[in-house]
Amino acid sequence: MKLFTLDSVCKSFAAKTGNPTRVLNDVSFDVATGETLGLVGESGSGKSTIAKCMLKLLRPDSGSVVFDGIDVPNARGAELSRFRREVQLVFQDPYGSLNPRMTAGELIAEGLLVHGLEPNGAARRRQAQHLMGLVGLDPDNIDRYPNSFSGGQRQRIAIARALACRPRLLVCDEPVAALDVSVQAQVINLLQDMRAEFDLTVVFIAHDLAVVRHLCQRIIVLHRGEIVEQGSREEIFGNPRMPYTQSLLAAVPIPDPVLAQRRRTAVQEA
Amino acid sequence: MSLAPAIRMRTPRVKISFQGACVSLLIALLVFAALFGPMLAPEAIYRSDILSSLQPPSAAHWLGTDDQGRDVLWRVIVGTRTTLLSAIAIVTAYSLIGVAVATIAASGPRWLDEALMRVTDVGLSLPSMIVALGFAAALGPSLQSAIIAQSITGWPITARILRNVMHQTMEAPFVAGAHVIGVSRWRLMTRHVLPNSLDVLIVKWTSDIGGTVLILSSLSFIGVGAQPPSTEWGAMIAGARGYVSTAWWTVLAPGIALAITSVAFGLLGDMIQAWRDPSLRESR
Amino acid sequence: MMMQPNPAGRPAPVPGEAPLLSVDNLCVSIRVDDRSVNIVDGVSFSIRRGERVALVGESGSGKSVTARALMRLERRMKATGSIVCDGRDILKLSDGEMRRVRGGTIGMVFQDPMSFLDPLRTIGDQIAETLRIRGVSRRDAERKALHILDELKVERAAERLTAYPHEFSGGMRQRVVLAMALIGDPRLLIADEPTTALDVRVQDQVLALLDEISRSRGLSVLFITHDLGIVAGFADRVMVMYAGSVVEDGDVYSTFAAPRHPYTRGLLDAVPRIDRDSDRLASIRGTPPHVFARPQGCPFHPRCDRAFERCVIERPVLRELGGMRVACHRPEPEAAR
Amino acid sequence: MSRARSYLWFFAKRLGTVVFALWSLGSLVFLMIKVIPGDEAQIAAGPDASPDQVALVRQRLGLDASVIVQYFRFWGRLLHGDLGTSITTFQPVLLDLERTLPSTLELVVVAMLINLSVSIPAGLIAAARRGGRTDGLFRVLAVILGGMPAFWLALMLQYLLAARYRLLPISGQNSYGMEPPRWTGVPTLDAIAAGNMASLLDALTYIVLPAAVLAVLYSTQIFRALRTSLLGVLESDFIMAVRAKGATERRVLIGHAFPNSINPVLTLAGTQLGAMIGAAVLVETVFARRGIGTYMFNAVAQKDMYAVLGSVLFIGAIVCLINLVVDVLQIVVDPRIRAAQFGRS
Repeated sequence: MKLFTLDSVCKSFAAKTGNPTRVLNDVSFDVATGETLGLVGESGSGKSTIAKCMLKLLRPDSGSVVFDGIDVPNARGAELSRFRREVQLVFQDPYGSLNPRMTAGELIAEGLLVHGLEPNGAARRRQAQHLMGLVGLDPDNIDRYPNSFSGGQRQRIAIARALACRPRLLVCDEPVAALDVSVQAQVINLLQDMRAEFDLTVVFIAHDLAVVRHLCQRIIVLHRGEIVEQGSREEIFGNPRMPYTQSLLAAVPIPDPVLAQRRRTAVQEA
Repeated sequence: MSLAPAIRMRTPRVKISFQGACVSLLIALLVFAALFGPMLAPEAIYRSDILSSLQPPSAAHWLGTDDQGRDVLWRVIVGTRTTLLSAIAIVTAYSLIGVAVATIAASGPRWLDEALMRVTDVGLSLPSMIVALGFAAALGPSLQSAIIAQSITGWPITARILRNVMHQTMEAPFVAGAHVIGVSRWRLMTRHVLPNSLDVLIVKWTSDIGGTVLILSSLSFIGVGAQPPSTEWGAMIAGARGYVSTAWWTVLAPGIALAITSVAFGLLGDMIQAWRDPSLRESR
Repeated sequence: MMMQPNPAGRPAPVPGEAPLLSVDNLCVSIRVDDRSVNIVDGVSFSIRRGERVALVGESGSGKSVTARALMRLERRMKATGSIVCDGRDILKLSDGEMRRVRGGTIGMVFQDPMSFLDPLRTIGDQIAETLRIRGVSRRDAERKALHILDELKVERAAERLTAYPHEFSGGMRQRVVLAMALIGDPRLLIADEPTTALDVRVQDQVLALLDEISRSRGLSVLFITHDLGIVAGFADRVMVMYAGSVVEDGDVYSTFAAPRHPYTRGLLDAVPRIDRDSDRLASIRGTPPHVFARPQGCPFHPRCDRAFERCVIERPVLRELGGMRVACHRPEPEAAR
Repeated sequence: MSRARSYLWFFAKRLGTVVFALWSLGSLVFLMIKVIPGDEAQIAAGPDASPDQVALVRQRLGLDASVIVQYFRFWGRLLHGDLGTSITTFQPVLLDLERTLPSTLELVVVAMLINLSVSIPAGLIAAARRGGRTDGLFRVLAVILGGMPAFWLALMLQYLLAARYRLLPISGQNSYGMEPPRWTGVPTLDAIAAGNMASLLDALTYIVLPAAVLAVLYSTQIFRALRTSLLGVLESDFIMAVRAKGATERRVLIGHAFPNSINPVLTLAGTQLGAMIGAAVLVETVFARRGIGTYMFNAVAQKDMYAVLGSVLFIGAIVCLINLVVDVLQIVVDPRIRAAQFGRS
């Protein structure tokens, strides 16, 4: 079943001089209920712009964005409210993505408050504490401000905040790119657990193909605002058809000196 | 790399504690003088006593007497209230205008933002002291005129800075995050954007008091503000300027009071900035 | 050159030859309030001529500070110990002598090429500056700059010399930064996360270039990175840093095959791999400690599954262990995997 | 859009802002005239005028027309350069201003030169010795000097240096009999033009104190701005890269850090020019220089409203034009701003 549909989405940004730059060119894809879809591409591929269009942070110039029957760019009132409840976002930057003037508890419970899901303050607090426990944070830290948490812990807060409204779709925009290797693994594992726990559909945006391979069942490769190739994990990583995808995969370093050496000799021979 | 902010946030604290002590002391003195000065002052400073005019500093009159024989030190102390109250009134008035303009510009439609900023540009490009001088002269020379004139002309810088900061804040990822979670426009502005933008206003409000005190006294000196018998410091200097060469103390004292006030509030602003700046704050 | 690349591509050690760089008990400290905090805490290692060593660590491990200390670029920090490079102790040189080492004996490449270029000067100017400082004439310096850009496979190099940094792409900028470091003909190149800000394909190109140049010039390289993939592909030897000290040091093949320090082991297991599917990543619990809050004893013990009482009390020193150096009271078994 | 066209567009926009500013200023002045308490005609006719005379004046000044008509007439007069007539000098205000402007400009230009030649070296030294004693001393000085009211400093220094120790003349622009033949109206320039060294030296002794006093506040601002800017730039990555090339600290500071720090300083100096013209009013008054400031001061004292408001308008217009020039200069200096505004070359 299709949960999210993008059809021929185009987006351009005005440039100071010259013609507007086109960041998305005729992008179409579906997100099926329950799947984890990876969007990969280098900087300038348009992957973050897609995320913004999907989340109604940007309005596409043309094309349609539909979530479960909601026309996203034109959603208003009750429809918009449902959209905001059911689609959530986890950002890259664990430092800028949490309001520094709100406590962990306020941040996590904000969704419950603004959607009127839990009008009782004490109950909201209990739920926030429960969520903190769920994402591996000490619930006793509920009244602390974001800057007293480490990068990985903030990302856990961000995940708890996104999950508070029990969303159906989670968009993750480079959620682990800014984290240390040892912490990155924790957050990836947490995302996997939460996906199962909350029965989530996930759109995972990243430049790190290894992480995408690990997490996603289906992958879309983007390049300069266009979809180059899409397919299952097996197709993309086992048998990439497009030269761009091949070059991208060939460039990813492998943490194994023997394989790296083998690959280097292969390139030199070719 | 993650280290750099950690280092910066720790080092200034030591310096602040020394500077802070001095500044707090000065501010406390000023506030005390403003609150209690007029109550404690001897009644004689309001009457002229030509016989004891222009006396040099002595045990009876620590900073001497002026041309009317009034104690200079007491007049300076009494003048604190006028000066501080006026400056606070001015800065508060134009800060409110500035906040209103900035908020409308930052949250309103693009064309309104553009229009308001063009108007602000104009305000910025005009020399505020000259315009204030014109206004004050037109309203008739008095302290009130000077206050009104400065209130009208002071807001553009505040509006511009605050609007830019609010725009910056609105670009922050957490504002997009609040959008996505579905907060209302009102909550977005009041809970997310404003609290993270007002630091700059607090800092500016504080340090502007120092500058405002100087302009206010300048206007009085030139004759469009408070008029001579007043204890406003600028007016005192204007009244005493004829006696510089015979009685330098009559000019010295109010000038030093002005300098202390402006330095103290300027430094207080710096300190608040160092204290409130999130990048300077400790992460734990 | 004296060394022959062995089949695996790394130079064979020449017995008795003095290393190009040897660092002994390097401590770098910073004054905070009234106490001094060691950011780098007793690091010792050496780099042979032509050897490529990777220094791996997470944020706060002190890897960048170590690199900069080698050039005495951390001006507000105090370094003790000894850094002998090409027979001279860096820490004992006068400022004037140190300046001749910078850009001369040691060249340095940085992480984000845009922020490491002066936005107001032309590329040619900035590359030539290293030589201009040493009294080379403008014409000669510019000719050399052109030459080096050619060596780095920059197309239309002559036109590029008069361009400004903002007119370049990320990969081109990194080549410019590389040219700035190489034009003084250094013996040692310190590369501080030089590809972290780049896209994978550009990163691959820059790495290949660095590989080729270091080989052809017989250059020693100290490569600072957090990416274990880059280490495996580029370095001969890897040193792992944690909380200010080197916890493991060994050649890449043995280290990646069988890491002896639990932290190295944990890092290797925590990285998702492009070349195989995995269900779940092994992760290290907790977070790397902040510089100001490093634990007593072994700094890794709060996150370590193998820790026992001794780890809490006594900080392990780096010791020889089967051809590698490991700082651990209870290292992983030799053939762990 | 082509580069030339984007340049043109930029200048058009800036010019538009200036025109808008001048229009606002003019309207403000009109508003000021209207808020003056009391009957304008009565004031113009004098306190002793009979009702008939007042009525006549009202008619002659066009005050019987509607405010809107008056507003347009006001602009009509302004565009013809008519700023009204002074009731003290009995001359057109514009003529008075033209006569007094050179002296003010001289003061401001000399003050700006003093300002920059003190604050920039001080800023460089302080940044180079960050945290050291010199740095500390300069910063304390900047704080203290920055808090001093200019008119008070003028009075005190005038008393000390001129009246008490007689190192410098007390007030005025030239000694008696030393005036160079008037050509530009700027004493120093006229002396140079006349080739009269004695006269030039004389004029310089008269200007140095007022200009220095005027420069004090502004040089502390430039000092602080430059120091902050330099410290920021010195922390930036590319400075480390320059050091890694083996550059001397001198080269780092002068060759790389300074050019990259100068932008905010230029912006500030530009806005200062305007503010300095405003503050010159205070300094001129104390030193009795024949500039716009003294003219305004006298006008305020005499309640000569047309002269006051004419001066406001005039100074405002000059400041607007200076701002325009500074904007343009900045574009010329910095390739980054150029690139941001007009695209890559």
